[in-house]
Amino acid sequence: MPTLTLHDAVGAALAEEMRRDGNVIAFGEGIATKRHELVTEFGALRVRNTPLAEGIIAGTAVGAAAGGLRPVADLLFAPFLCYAMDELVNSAGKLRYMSGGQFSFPLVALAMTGAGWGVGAQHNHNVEAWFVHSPGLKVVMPSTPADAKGLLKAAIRDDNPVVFLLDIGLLYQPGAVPDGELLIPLGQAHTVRHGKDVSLISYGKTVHHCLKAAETLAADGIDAEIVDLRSLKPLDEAAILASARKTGRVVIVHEANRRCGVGAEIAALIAEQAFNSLKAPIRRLGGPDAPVPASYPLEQATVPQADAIATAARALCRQLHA
Amino acid sequence: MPTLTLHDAVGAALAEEMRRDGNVIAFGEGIATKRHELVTEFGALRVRNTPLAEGIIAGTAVGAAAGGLRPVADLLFAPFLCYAMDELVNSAGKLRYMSGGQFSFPLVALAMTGAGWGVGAQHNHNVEAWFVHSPGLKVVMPSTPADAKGLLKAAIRDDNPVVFLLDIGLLYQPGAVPDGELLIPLGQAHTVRHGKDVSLISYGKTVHHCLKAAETLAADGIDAEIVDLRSLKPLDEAAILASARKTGRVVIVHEANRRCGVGAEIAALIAEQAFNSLKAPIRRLGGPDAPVPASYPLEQATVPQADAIATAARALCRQLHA
Amino acid sequence: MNAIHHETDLLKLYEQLLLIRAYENAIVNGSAAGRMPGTCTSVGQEAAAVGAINALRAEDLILTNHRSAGHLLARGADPGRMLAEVMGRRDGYCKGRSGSLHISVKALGVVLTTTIVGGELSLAPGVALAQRMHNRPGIVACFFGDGAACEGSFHESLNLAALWNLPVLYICENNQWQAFVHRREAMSREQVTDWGAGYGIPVSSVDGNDVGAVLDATRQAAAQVRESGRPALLEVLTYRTRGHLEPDDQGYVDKAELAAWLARDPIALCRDRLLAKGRITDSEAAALAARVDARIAAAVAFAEASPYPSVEELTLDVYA
Amino acid sequence: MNAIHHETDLLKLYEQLLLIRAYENAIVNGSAAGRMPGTCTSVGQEAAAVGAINALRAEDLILTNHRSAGHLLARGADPGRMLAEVMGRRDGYCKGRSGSLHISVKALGVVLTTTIVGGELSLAPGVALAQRMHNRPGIVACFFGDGAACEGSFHESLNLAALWNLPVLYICENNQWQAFVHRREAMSREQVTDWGAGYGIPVSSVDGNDVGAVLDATRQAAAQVRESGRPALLEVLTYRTRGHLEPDDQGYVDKAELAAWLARDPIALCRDRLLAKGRITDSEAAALAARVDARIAAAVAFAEASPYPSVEELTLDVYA
Ligand SMILES: Cc1ncc(C[n+]2csc(CCOP(=O)(O)OP(=O)(O)O)c2C)c(N)n1
Ligand SMILES: Cc1ncc(C[n+]2csc(CCOP(=O)(O)OP(=O)(O)O)c2C)c(N)n1
Ligand SMILES: [Mg+2]
Ligand SMILES: [Mg+2]
Repeated sequence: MPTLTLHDAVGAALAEEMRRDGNVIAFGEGIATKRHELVTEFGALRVRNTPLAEGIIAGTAVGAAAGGLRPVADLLFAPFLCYAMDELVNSAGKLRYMSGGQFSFPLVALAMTGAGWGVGAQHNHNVEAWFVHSPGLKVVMPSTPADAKGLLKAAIRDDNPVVFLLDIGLLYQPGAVPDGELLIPLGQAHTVRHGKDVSLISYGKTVHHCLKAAETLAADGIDAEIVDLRSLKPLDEAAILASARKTGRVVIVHEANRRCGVGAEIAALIAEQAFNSLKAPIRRLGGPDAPVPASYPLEQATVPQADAIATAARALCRQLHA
Repeated sequence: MPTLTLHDAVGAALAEEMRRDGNVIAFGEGIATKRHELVTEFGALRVRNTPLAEGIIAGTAVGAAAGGLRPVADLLFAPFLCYAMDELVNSAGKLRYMSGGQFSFPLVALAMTGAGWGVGAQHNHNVEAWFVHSPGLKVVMPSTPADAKGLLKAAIRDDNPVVFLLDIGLLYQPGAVPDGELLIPLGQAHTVRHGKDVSLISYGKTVHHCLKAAETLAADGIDAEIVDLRSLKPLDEAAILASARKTGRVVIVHEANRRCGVGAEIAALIAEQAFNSLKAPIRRLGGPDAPVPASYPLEQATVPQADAIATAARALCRQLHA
Repeated sequence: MNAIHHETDLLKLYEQLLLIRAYENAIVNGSAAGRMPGTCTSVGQEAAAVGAINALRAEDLILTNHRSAGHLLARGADPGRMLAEVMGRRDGYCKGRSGSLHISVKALGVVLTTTIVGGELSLAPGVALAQRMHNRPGIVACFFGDGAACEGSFHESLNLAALWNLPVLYICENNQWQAFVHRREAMSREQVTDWGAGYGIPVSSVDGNDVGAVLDATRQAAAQVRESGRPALLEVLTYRTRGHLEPDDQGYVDKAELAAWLARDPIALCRDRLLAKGRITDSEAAALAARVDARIAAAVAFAEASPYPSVEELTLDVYA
Repeated sequence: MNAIHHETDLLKLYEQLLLIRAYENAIVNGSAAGRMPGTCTSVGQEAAAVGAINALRAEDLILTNHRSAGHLLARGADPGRMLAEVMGRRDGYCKGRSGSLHISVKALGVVLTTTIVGGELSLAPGVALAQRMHNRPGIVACFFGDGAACEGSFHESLNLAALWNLPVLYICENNQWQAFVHRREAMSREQVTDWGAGYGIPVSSVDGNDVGAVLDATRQAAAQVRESGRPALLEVLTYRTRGHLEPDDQGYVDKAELAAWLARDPIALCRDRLLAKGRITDSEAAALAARVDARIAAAVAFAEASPYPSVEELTLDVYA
């Protein structure tokens, strides 16, 4: 299997889908510069740099999607989505429903998110929960290059607006990506490790921290299951509940602020629908309720690391034996 | 005690605080027209209409707050906050922390939210959870005119940016408001009914639906406790946990989309910190994952009503006896 | 009043003006009686809508906003289905989900109506981009208010459309009001064309109460867009003679200003011209008004007979 | 090169130009060596910063953005504390929380620096409003790029400042680039003044590589703002001669364009003038450069010796 970075897997997905469907176009602040090979192959009309104006970039994607194109709009960093909230939330998410189903909005809004670059809270703010909370949108956040490729191709083909988040800490990490057509349906979680004692539910870079934690836990005789959500909306409730029911102990892990994060939703789902299977409190590990500082050691400290995950899981398993 | 509508209670709070402190100013799209009495008393420089541009309204509040004023910016309807996300989230919420504490942002962003007016999802979208998820902001949503007055006065005096949401369904309902200075600290929930069997945790108009449900439940011999959160951030965790531990059965009720709503946060808190006291699954009643339709009966159907609340509470109490 | 080109019959335009006024009055009365929700009426602005819409072709696409009744009716929308939508009924153009503020009728080319003021400006370039990339002939007419022109999306939209050579005809209906704020309290300049001139595109303005003038000015601006493939901006100067949203006592409105505009009521101006030219007699005018009123009465009856959607529809069409 | 007013010593400006260049080079080298994060350097734009900042008064307030080293150093910020901030260390001006992109120094009047491009434009009117309502004398200088001018906040900000008569001096540093996008790919017009002219405020532009010209133009624009209490826009035309953010191979940059601007390096232009006027000799220039380099070397040492903040600081200062 060839090895690609997540960044290159995104490029491969874009190229394949643009080749397949002439309606797929891509634009954003610098995409034609940074992915110049797409301009070479598909021309300067289908791959374009834009003015520095996220609102009109997103709005143009919305309008173009309603007109029959399949735009991929690169909005750079997640905090800049603040300038595109109206277009994504009020237009892309609502105008299909509000028009009685007259329009659809097959578009992808790409943005980078998360720690790893040390540039502070105006570039690093994990806001995926905002979009999960907003109707009419889908939200995806892959943890590997292969998933990024397969999910992006599915997102481009999806007839709904998809907010597609790239964890910047994973962007240049290489990973195996199968040759040939790779499509991963939105809404399917991936159980990356099967286990019976505790469920670690996560997405993005903290999936890798869970994997590391699982190794430590295994050494302690604790058998962790790891569910990588991949899609945050639609959320694979069945996979989440099945794992929670199986192990009875749940640690939810993500980098975003705990308060009203995606982890809150998952905990609430489990507390409502798998309550009778629970053997211990549901633990959430997430970022603090603070802007992310630029200072490298502080930035790292905002991300739940393997040690903290293992400690939390161990505590739940002790609680069982008590 | 005099009787005021929530709208007038807000006016009274504004007038009192403007009288007390010359730094308090108010501006927005039409505030000088709709609250002309404030212009008459405080002059056209302290109470101003603005251009139709939420970004610069919010940004001007942020800049003015850093400069020593205490602006109250009226942003009309919650969905329009989409145009002010950068200013509220990236500037007001982050620049204090990111500057090492050099600045503070004593401002209030007012917006109306919720069902009752039948004008559809671009005017009715309950996005309070977005701001709870965002660091550096406080979030308030009163359920009575008295709370509105006392909380708004406290919000104006607070040195932090406060997103202050007015439930449009309550805006013109009269309520008793005590004479004289009324200050309600942010971050204190109000237990509006004490009970021992089940906790109904809510805010905004659904607090009233909970009160109605409690009457029905009382007739069935079920003694409900009702916690009105009032502040969503800071969240009165102690009050939430105390009630959950006391009754062991929790129904969380709000009008916003369930997915990643404030109810998810509360459920997660309880599932983590009051797990051992729980006698039944935690139930969440909230809006559907759909834009809010204009059609009146459909709009009403998005809001958890007393019947549904009573049914949910009854089911939890049955579960106990089973 | 300017010359009406022979292929368009002023009488036809007059009937549209009357239809819009009658439609709006039905809502004014219905909402006062508590039988309908209030709306943002276009009373006083009928000529702006009728003149502009009649200058467009069937293949052109239209984006509009909360004050859209004139655009829709002039484009041929059924007032019954519009009223059903206003009342949140199943037979509304949007199944009752839109209400009055965001009525789209894709079949008539009225797309992506939004009540986020400034939202139409964000969406228009993308709609035009799709037209161009699909080699479809229609241009995109984007109606927006003087208020919308104060949003940042105005700047972003005009810059992008000019930069990418997109066929967008920006039609600003400057009715002097932005809800409860007068244009003077909101704009650093008198007219939106003062800003528009900075984008290197053709800009023009026209007396919006003269239906013929609006028709001509829009034809000219649309022709520029069609020929150049580039955007143009037309500002239509008019006045919102009723309030922002029914009911509205207009207590905040300068009486002299209102009176001056009422004296130039676009419907009266058009009728006077028809009478002066001998194109219509007083009794024909009365008969026409009666026909229009009957049509609106039937529309009200249709809408009132339409059922509310069922609660099961609450979560339909959220996702494609 | 324009006349330098007697009260300002060109030599002092020259030293500031050298200081900024040496500071930026320290970061270029430090980041290439992996000892520091990369930053958005202002190499090539030093005269724009030095000329503009030196035209301001101590009481004036400054808003700037991600490319702020020149503004800060010209205003008198300590390069050691700036570098400590870049490196995320405790002695940074923002306790290491900002990093390079949002360094504010309230004590020097450099307030609300933001790396949200366009954010500075949103915040400036409010800062000016507070100045005015508190009857404080300083004007507000808002530095922003040609990229920021494409955001809707440009329009909203200029309109509000003009409408409310706020003392904001908008200083657009048009360096021809918006990260990896050339100005030509982003702007429908050649200059930001083409847009600015629509707001009914004084607009002007100046050769940004001529420090004396920038000083004069800024003085003139600032005087207009001071006297009128109203905003003005000054566009400073310059070029970003290194990449957007270190490291950047500039493979996407037109070589001829870059060469043309490098030939007009602002520091060389200033030195040539000093030499021509006999204000400095070659050896004095060398000694000055050495002094500046030593100062920066000391600053690097200071920053490198500063500890990282402790993890307990993660949640301090979130709320007031
Ligand atoms: C973003 C946004 N802000 C505010 C409003 C509330 N609002 C609805 S219509 C309106 C006035 C719009 O003025 P203008 O664009 O001139 O259109 P007009 O109503 O005059 O036709 C306002 C403020 C809104 N719907 N959207
Ligand atoms: C809202 C927003 N969009 C995009 C970016 C990413 N970004 C940082 S600097 C920059 C270029 C800014 O161009 P300009 O305003 O001309 O300033 P310059 O960098 O040329 O000094 C971009 C796109 C950002 N920080 N904020
Ligand atoms: Mg208007
Ligand atoms: Mg630039």
